[in-house]
Amino acid sequence: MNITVVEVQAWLDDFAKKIEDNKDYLSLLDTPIGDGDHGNNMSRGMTEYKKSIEDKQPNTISDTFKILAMALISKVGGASGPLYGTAFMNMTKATVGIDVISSYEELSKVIEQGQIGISTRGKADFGDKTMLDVWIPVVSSIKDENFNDEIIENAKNATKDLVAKKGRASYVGERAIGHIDPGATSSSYLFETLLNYI
Amino acid sequence: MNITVVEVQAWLDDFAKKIEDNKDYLSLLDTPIGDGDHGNNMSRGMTEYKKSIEDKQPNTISDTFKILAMALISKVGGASGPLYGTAFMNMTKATVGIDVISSYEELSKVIEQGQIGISTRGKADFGDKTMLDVWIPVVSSIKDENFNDEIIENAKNATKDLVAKKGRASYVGERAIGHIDPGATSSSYLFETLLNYI
Amino acid sequence: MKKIINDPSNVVEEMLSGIVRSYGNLVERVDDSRVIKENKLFNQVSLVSGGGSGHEPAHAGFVGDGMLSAAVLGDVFTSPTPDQILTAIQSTNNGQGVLLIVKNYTGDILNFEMAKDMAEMEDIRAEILVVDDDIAVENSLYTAGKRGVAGTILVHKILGNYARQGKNLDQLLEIGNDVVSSLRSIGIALKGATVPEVGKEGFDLADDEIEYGVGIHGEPGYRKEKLQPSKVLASELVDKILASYGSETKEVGVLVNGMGGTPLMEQFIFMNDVLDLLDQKGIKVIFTKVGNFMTSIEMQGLSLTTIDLTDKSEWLGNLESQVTTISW
Amino acid sequence: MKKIINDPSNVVEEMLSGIVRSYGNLVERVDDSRVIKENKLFNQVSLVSGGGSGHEPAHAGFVGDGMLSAAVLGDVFTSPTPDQILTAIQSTNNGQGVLLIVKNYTGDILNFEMAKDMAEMEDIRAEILVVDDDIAVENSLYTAGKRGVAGTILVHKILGNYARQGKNLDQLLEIGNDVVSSLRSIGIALKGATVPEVGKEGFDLADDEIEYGVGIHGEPGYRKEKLQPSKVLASELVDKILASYGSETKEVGVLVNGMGGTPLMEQFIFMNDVLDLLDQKGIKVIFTKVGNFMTSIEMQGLSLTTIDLTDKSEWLGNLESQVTTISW
Ligand SMILES: Nc1ncnc2c1ncn2[C@@H]1O[C@H](COP(=O)(O)OP(=O)(O)O)[C@@H](O)[C@H]1O
Ligand SMILES: Nc1ncnc2c1ncn2[C@@H]1O[C@H](COP(=O)(O)OP(=O)(O)O)[C@@H](O)[C@H]1O
Ligand SMILES: [Mg+2]
Ligand SMILES: [Mg+2]
Ligand SMILES: [Mg+2]
Ligand SMILES: [Mg+2]
Repeated sequence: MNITVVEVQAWLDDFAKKIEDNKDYLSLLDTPIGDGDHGNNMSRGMTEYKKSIEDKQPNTISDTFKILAMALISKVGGASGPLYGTAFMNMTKATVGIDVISSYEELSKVIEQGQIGISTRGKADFGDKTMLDVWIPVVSSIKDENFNDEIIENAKNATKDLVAKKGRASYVGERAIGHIDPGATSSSYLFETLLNYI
Repeated sequence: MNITVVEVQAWLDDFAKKIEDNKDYLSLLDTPIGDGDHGNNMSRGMTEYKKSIEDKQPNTISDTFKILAMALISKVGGASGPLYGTAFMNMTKATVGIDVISSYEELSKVIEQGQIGISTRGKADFGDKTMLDVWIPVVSSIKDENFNDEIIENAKNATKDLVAKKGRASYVGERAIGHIDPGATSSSYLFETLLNYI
Repeated sequence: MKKIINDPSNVVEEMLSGIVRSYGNLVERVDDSRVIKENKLFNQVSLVSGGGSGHEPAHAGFVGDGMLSAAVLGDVFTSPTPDQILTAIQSTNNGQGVLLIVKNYTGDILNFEMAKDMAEMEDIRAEILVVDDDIAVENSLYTAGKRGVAGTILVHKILGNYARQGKNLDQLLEIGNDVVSSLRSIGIALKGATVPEVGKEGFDLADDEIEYGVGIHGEPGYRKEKLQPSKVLASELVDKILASYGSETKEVGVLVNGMGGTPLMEQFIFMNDVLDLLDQKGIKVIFTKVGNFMTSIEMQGLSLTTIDLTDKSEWLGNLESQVTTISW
Repeated sequence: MKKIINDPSNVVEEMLSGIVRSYGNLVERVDDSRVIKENKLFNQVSLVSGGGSGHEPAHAGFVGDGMLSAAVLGDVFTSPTPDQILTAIQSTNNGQGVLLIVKNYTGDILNFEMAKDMAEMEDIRAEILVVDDDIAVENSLYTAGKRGVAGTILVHKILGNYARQGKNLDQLLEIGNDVVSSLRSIGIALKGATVPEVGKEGFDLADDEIEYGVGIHGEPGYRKEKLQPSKVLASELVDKILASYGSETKEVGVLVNGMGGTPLMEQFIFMNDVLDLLDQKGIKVIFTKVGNFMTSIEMQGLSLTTIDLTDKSEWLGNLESQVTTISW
């Protein structure tokens, strides 16, 4: 593993592209159990990220994460904005002074700080049918060095059979069952694209 | 001709019945060139007349007309209310002290007063596609002693090919052509039912 | 028909009751009537307006200190009757006469004229001010004249303050006519309104169609067209209105009035476009107001009203004066 | 989608511009922001509210002396972002701290919390008051809690007057929580709203169907049913609200709030029925208000809000106090 600022920016570019390509699908997922804007929300954030990266040309991992955090915080507005924003703000702090992430252990510490940010801000637990249902297993699997596509995919799909206890989806009660969580899906894109750089 | 208060009340009962029976039709006529309420308006007025006649049991022609005038004025609200109301108010005055109308000449004077009331209040002329297009020929025909169904029917039908210059129908311009005027139609009922008592 | 009502033939009665029970601190019902009047009457010429119901908050929402003394409510889209108007006159007159502010519709004119005649028989002087601000249908020999629409509210406001300041009936009538002649309005409809007793929409528009110049009872306008961006609609209306003034208009007041079913968001976007256009033409806008004032039940659409305020700083003061009403 | 707009992605920007240009005598935009603030700031704790757009006149219509110091406008039905909220905090704070009045939606809560954290880093004290008056979705361990709806306006009004009277931030927060716990709201929808960028209605109802308990963004309610007369709807809502209070409620204030597409006529008819029901139950109604305050774009429907005013004559005074805002 040799994740430098170059890989991080390539990863986040892939993520931005994935979000853009799946914008309508994410909003569609958000329609039956939310307000149908998750794709638009994430897209607004990632578009800003791309613009800001272009402008500021950061050359550290930490500064790159900071730009992403600020873009998400200042452009999304939905629940996902402050949650992803806090995650990347924490990851900004966790990577200060780090030029290269070269082990699963190092990577897991960084991603775990992100997950802790989401947990703290959103006060949700595993199984509440949120993006955390992807972040938590991902952190474990990186720790265990068995981080792969299947883990991500399964974690995302597992949200399908759940009732939501947090966020807008909690208002639809039982009717949430049968629908994959949009935030879990966007998080699955984040980690799928990360896999390319490990 | 021997029109006493008995005949007048029988006439107005017939008129009330005719309005009730044709309420929807009158409103329908008022739909393309007006606001679709002429049947309801007239029906409200005549229902009040029936109630009021029951209550007050007037025993002169003049008092009967007065009750009708008041009913129309106080219950209709549309353009037709004050117009018919003024007509019958004038006819109230024209019949003070008269127990029986026994000639075309006497009858024409009474109806003409009604027509003058409408003309004065509404400031319309013959050919403006209003109820006056029936009242004016009716007055002439009574004067000429050739008052009959055909005259009434023709007068009403003649409104069909006109553009309206007064009332709500004037807003639709050329589009009024092809539609019989609702007020002319209700007036035709008034005079058709009168024919039975001559 | 999907409405939150009980008996369609009883909507005016129940609404009236709802109004006076909700705002009993400001207005009251004259017993056994369709008249809503101020709780406190002031020592001034009384201002009475009214018309068919379905235009709420007009006119009951504008009863109060500095605007109307009373409003008379007819059935939905039907003029009130002369006896009710007379009640409004009698219950508000305190010797200085009553000004009747009437929108130019045959039914309203005739019923108010009749009430005026009846008042005269009781030695109460009443005068009628006819408001005909809607330029969609041009005044001509061939119609009942221009219709009266949202500009009426500005008449209430300006004359209301003058009446409060002590102007007499003749003065109010004269100023009123001057105000009316400085008003211009046009409406746009996206979707018709349903009169409860009728049960279906008063007119139909296709899903992508709008109509320019529709009246507040759904009277037909002057053109149907595919829906356009707000800027284009604003431009059509502004151009038509400015053309009708002639060229000397330097300062105007602008009222954007929602028809009942159009949200404030759209009204503000439209106003923004109107202000851009007036700016470009060098016309100064010195008074603005946005909201549902003269509605057409739940019609979707709005109307634009301007008032020429060039050299009329006194009118501006009246427009800006404080009033105590439900809805100004 | 039939709306008077230009670019669907620019509606908030243009609306905001329309608001400040129309009411520049009362409010102004903080440069390069989505913040509308009072022209004059007073020497008091600042009150800031906000949320997604599409609820107009909330919240910008309630900015002014005696209510809010500023409103922050998010995209349609989307919370404003922390940086914008921070701007509102910075531009209104005058050393006595800022109270953030937030409707209970996860997005709003998280963004306002983040802004509060950011303000603290700049040594500005900000506190969050969460309004969760909508009892349609019961609070429980299994949801994000009750939603915040039209009762928020009454919170603005009561706290606005207290802030003007000089209460400090802690006092306002404490009273605020007390006010919130005395509020109850439920909505009814007849027809969904269309978010401009989405282009179709947020939810579907059959032609003869209504839904009880719908939220102000079209969140699902607790029951769909055939449309009923106003009396029946009123009875359902009043019963549910009173049951949730327990038994000691003697005096209440009542707010009937239109959702944007429902005309005032229906709102007053519904209020009339509500007042009948409360009368029958011996509950005194000492404050009433009817109109479009917290809308859901052009949704058809309304909400009923009550506030328990038993032994709260001070709150009543605050509700009745004069304010200088666009829309109260
Ligand atoms: N309390 C929470 N903790 C973690 N994730 C949450 C929480 N609330 C919501 N989410 C996530 O946010 C997603 C919704 O984001 P989005 O649609 O952008 O925001 P909004 O719900 O404000 O419209 C949900 O699918 C869920 O994964
Ligand atoms: N100025 C007028 N003079 C005579 N009759 C008129 C005039 N204006 C309207 N009418 C008559 O009134 C009728 C419409 O009455 P109605 O529908 O009850 O009133 P409204 O037009 O107020 O709804 C028209 O069909 C016409 O015959
Ligand atoms: Mg969402
Ligand atoms: Mg008619
Ligand atoms: Mg009519
Ligand atoms: Mg959202």
